[in-house]
Amino acid sequence: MEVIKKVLVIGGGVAGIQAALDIADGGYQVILVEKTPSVGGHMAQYAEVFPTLDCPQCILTPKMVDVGQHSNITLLTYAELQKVSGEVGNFTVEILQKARKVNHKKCTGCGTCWQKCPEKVPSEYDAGIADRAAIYIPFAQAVPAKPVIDTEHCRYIKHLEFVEGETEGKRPPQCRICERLCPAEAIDWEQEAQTITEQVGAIVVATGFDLMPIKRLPEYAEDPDVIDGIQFERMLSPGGPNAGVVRRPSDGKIPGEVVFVSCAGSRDPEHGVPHCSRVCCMYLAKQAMLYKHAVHDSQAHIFYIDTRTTGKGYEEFLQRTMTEGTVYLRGKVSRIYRDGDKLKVMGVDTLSGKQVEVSADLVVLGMAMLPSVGAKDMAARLGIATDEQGFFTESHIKIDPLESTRPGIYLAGTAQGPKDIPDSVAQGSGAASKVLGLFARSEMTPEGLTVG
Amino acid sequence: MARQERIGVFVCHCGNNIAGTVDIERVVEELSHYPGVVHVEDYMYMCSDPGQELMRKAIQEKALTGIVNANCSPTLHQRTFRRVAEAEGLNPYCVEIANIREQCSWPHADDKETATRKAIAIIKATVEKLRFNMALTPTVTPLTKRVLVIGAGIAGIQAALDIANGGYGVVLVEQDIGIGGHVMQLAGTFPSLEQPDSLIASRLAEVASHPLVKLYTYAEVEEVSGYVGNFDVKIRQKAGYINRGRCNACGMCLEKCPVLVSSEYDCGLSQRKAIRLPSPAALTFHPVIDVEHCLHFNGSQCQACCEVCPEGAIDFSEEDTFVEERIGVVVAAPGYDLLPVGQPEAYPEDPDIIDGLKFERILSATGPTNGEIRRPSDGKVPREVVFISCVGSRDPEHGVPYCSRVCCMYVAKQALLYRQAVPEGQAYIFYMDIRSDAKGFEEFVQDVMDEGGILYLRGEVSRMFRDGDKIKVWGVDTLIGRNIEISADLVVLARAMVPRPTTRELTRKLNIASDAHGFLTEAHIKLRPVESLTSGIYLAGTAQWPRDLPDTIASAEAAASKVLSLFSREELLHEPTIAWVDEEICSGCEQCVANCTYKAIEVDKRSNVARVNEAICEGCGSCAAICPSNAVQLKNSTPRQFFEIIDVAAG
Amino acid sequence: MDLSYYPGCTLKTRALNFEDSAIAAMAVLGVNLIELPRWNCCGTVYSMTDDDLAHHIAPVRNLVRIAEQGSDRVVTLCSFCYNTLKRADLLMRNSPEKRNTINTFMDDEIDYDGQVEVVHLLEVLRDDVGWEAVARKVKTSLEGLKVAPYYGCTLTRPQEIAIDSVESPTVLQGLMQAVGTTVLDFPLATECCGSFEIVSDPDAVIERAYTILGMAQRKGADAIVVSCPLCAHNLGHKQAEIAGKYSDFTGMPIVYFTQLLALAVGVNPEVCRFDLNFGGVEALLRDRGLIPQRV
Amino acid sequence: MRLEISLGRLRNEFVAKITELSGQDINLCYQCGKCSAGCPMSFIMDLLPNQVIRSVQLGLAEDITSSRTPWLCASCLVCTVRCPKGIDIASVMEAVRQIALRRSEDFIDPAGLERDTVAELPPIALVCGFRKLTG
Repeated sequence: MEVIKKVLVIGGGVAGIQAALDIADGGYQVILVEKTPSVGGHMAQYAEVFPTLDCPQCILTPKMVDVGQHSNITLLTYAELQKVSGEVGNFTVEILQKARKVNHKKCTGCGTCWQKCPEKVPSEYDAGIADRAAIYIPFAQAVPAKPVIDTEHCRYIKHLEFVEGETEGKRPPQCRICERLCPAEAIDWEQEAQTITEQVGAIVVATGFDLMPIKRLPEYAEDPDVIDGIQFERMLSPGGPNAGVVRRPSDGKIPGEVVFVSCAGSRDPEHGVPHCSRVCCMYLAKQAMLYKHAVHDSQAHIFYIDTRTTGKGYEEFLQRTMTEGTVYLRGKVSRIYRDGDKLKVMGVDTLSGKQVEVSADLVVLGMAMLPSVGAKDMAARLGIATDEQGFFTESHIKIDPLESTRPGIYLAGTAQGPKDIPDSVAQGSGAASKVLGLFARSEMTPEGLTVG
Repeated sequence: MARQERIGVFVCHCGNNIAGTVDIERVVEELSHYPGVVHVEDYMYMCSDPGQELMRKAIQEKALTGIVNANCSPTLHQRTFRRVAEAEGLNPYCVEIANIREQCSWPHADDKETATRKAIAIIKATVEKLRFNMALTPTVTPLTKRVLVIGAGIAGIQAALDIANGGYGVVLVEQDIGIGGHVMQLAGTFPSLEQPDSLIASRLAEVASHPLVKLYTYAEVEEVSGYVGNFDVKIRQKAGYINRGRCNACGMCLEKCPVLVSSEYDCGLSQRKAIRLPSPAALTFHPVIDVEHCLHFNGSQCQACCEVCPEGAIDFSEEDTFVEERIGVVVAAPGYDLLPVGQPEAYPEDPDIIDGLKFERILSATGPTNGEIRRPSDGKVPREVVFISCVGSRDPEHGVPYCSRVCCMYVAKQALLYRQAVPEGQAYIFYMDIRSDAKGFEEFVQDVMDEGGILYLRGEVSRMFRDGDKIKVWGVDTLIGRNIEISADLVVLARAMVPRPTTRELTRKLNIASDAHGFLTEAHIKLRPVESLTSGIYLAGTAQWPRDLPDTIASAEAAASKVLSLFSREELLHEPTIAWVDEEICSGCEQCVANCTYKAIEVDKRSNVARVNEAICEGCGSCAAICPSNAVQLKNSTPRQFFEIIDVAAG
Repeated sequence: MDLSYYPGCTLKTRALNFEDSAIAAMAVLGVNLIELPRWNCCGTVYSMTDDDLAHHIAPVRNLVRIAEQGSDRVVTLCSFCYNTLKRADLLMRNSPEKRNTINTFMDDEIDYDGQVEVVHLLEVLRDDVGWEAVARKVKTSLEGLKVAPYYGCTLTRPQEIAIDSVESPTVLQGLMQAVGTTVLDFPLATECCGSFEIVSDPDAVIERAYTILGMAQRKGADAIVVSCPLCAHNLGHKQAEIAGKYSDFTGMPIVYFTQLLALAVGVNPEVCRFDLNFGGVEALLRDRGLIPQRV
Repeated sequence: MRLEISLGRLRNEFVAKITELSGQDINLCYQCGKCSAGCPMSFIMDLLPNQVIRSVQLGLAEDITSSRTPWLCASCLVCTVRCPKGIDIASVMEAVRQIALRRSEDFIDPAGLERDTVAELPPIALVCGFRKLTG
């Protein structure tokens, strides 16, 4: 049987992008499927990346542009894998292209629509600390830089779907502002979702991660000033909603004292997850450093149990963070609650044997990394195994870290387990190598593959 | 030189990154009157699709002959914009980037006026440079689709297999007599507790018998010349003093050899002969004679092996031989060593104070004690074993500043295996931070902690010394705030992982960089983790940074992917912005030759002028800088262009 | 609805205001709290050592009393009683071996194996009566009264016996909103008051009380609503001393949830015995016109 | 004084007794300190709760028996409900108290309490206190 030399890459974060580029550069056709309207993934949200403090947009945007322009890559954003059948060398995949309600052939990406749309929705890209319009591109450097209409929030769609007596509330107005203002007449209310069927020889799964929601840790108050790491990245980001000025969500005040809590949900089999999320130690150190650079005369405190800085240059980075005055307190935080203008953080320093209480203006929780929402469903669709949390299981944890439990399906990035950017990139490339190797062999025999 | 007379200038806002600081309107206004500039346009994100569309339109409509893109650093979008130009029929080397972000709006964020004036100056200067740009075409060089992999540890083996299974030839060179590297010495993996040598046995066998892999053991890379696509490698096949064609691997010589030497494989816990084979678990290769210890080579007349060899294969007159191979790219995977004994000095030398690898041999079923835990000094089963993490690691004063990444895990594993072998024993683990950060690791460590008889102590050990039968260990428990003393039967030091001493020499041969510790340096720590800065040389495994088995394998697979991608092309394109020699002026003084890092320039003996090898030249410009007569110039970065730039910038 | 009611020691002495108001209020809501004809001390604290069964006899005996009279449910007012009885019940349900030993030890008593459900009055109000029904019965809305709900430890810990969310219980909030009060977000609602340490280390308890009272004062509370006589004591009894030590503390009324419920559903204030409360409850209620001015 | 740690110390009777009485696996503790972070009484403790657990791990019987911490524990169970490893720390404290009480070492002397103080206290306080702090 002939091996179909075309690959499906699921997930347009940095791991998926890297896998797609390597395979495409290897001369094979790639279909890259991303469920949000743009590639980039979580990496595009970060302010600066450890330990070099590079601007992630600067290093990622060229790769994003590459996948958008590469002649061997078919980029399907706002699309999701629905069904897989067949076997290694010859999978049939069904991909649902969600309705964008915007004709991307006509759209010029001029931006009029999303600037004028009156409906405001919490921005996924800004992790909810800022709004976007109902017609939107997720962020300025999005690829493609053409919008989609969020049908769940668009006023006109809601108007159309309103059923008197059944839908709650009043019928929304016939807005259609985007349609009226679009100079390219690209708004297409008739556009429907469609299923695309493709034949591929191999699949790379790089569906990434999500953070554990803060509300899973009720001892840490539900408070606008208790935020997660990604939200703080957006605050620190020069491209973020406050243009890099750190302001706390509740009242816009510049926080003079920030507490960072490691292992929020991680290493906690009783209330969270038993695993270590691997990246929090580093990104919290980085955030503390950036925060101190951004706000003069400020104080950062980091609660931790063990600092885990094993990557290249990481230990040195950690030591620098400490030297620059961030106070490390060895212990977990038991409770956080609001007391007037401040958040009381009740912690401990197990090294001095003292209970510690910090009055903070802002608290950043290093929430546990979980597989992206829907990972288990994805695994079921792909017919591959996951662990209890939903991280995809490799065929052998030591010696086959990139192969899933099903031949022809490979893993990359944080979908397999928490990891940082270099490890994700290396895995993206590594998975590509598996695919390139497979495609270099021309024929499948009943016994397996023969070298062609 | 042709002069670019219809120049287009495109100014990017980069959201607020530039527009927030630089007065774009004023920039556009200033440039629109500038000589030679026929089109000026600004846009929110020039790199976006609509931004590129603006360029396309202008190239066609205004028949532009050159373009200046004023935006971020050229490392980001030069390629993007050049590709746009090329697609519209404009030579890509007639596109220049004026960096008004990193070099202007960012550093001058609090001074709009300065930033705006500087941006204008930068763009005008770039226009001046562009005027004298030549239209260039990349050089095409052939590509040899064959790979040299250095090091046959698990990283090298995995890379070799991935590439060979991709259908390309591999030359795999290993300095030791057997393959498999340090993995072969280990007693068990974490967290899965499998026997590592059997785990990778099939890969060893596959690589040894793969039709596309040419394996050289007991060999070293002597010399590498050439450039990506076409390297010539000289391999030294070290003399084993045994004729490989004749030897039938019967092993009689090994029995008869009278010399005992401490075994490298068993970390000195057992002895081997002066004529030796690789590790028992490794695939059987031919024995070699270790000249350092062989009596024959040390003034004696011993002929024991010769006398017994039924095939007459012993050949004391054998000499090192050299093999030349032509390959296209290199994967460097020379691996690691442990920090040598004596560093840091505070711990005494004692047979019962051993390093982690030695303890692996003690634990190993294939080890000298067949997996029975016995301490080296007197063969006693140790009842109390102290493990010390971070020996030399995280210690910039006495060892190395970095974390060796794997020690926390292998120490936990060793303590567990020890307890399984000696159920009544007690293990102590001194640590500073438990770094169990990969998949399944935290869970593993927590299980180990929960195992009775393993006590974690948060603190370092300050001293240890022998006291009769015991080794006294003086440490601290920072959690309880008390000094601790333990009387141990055996102490295991998790010494820092360091690059092999030979790695530095290798970096010189390959012309790649290494960091202060000697680890191989990647092109970009985040996004190009398996490439070196030298084209065509890739990195894998622990020579680049301490890592465990899966990360090592993943990095090897990633390196293989880079190779396979590259090999999908039929030939290589080479940047044309390289050095060029004006033969009329060149006097053949050879200063440029001495100054070239890439060995890309030489003086033609007959004509006595310098010649640039276009395939090797990386366009760094050091030849141009040193040339006393300006005979060597960098294409599109000529002195004239720089003078024009300085004129504008200073004016 | 009739419910077997287990009072415990303090309800019969210091916390008459708790008991009387509860019985009266529940009667208005159609629930008759019928005191067990025979009961003994619950043991007050649940014994946590694995080998100690003797101390479980007291609570189990009470459970036997309830089973004896054919009830399958018992309601407590005191949080400590709830905690001890509920955990003893759980032990008897979940540890067959211990159940055996205890049952054998109590020769002539009937065997107990979890026949009785132990509930706290707050659960009855929430699950059997419901907030809407409570609200419908309100005669005097307590509108304008700002209260800080305070659960203490034993209603929500340990997890197995918690009557509500361990970290963010809302049952007091539900009740207090039903009777019209404004319920403040009170972060220290489940912080410990110092408990029995009042016996050995009253100074430490004063510190605990100040932390909790001070927070309530800063939050603008008119009163702290409690469900435990020990909390009521620890938070209330030493307020003068606290005010002497910390000048920013000016006093904080401590009131049982049943008292405010009773007041709202029209029980005669006399029955509520506000005179037994600490922290100036009478003055507060008088000031708000919720109870008559003293003649 | 340097604290000598040995197999014998780690496996002493005291540790075994604590484990037996509390029913808790002390080895599970990885010293995150969350128990101490939330403890309402730690401000008067000589050893923090995590240090008590640590001392059990190290077999430091004397340190624990001479510490006031177990007696200052109010059994509020905040430590127990928040422990990431599910250790019931309050039960460990109870076990320490029990060991002393069973040796007839009471923490308070009811006879020595002032009459006025006793009179002030509600029955619940007295019974609780006596149950926890006396044998």
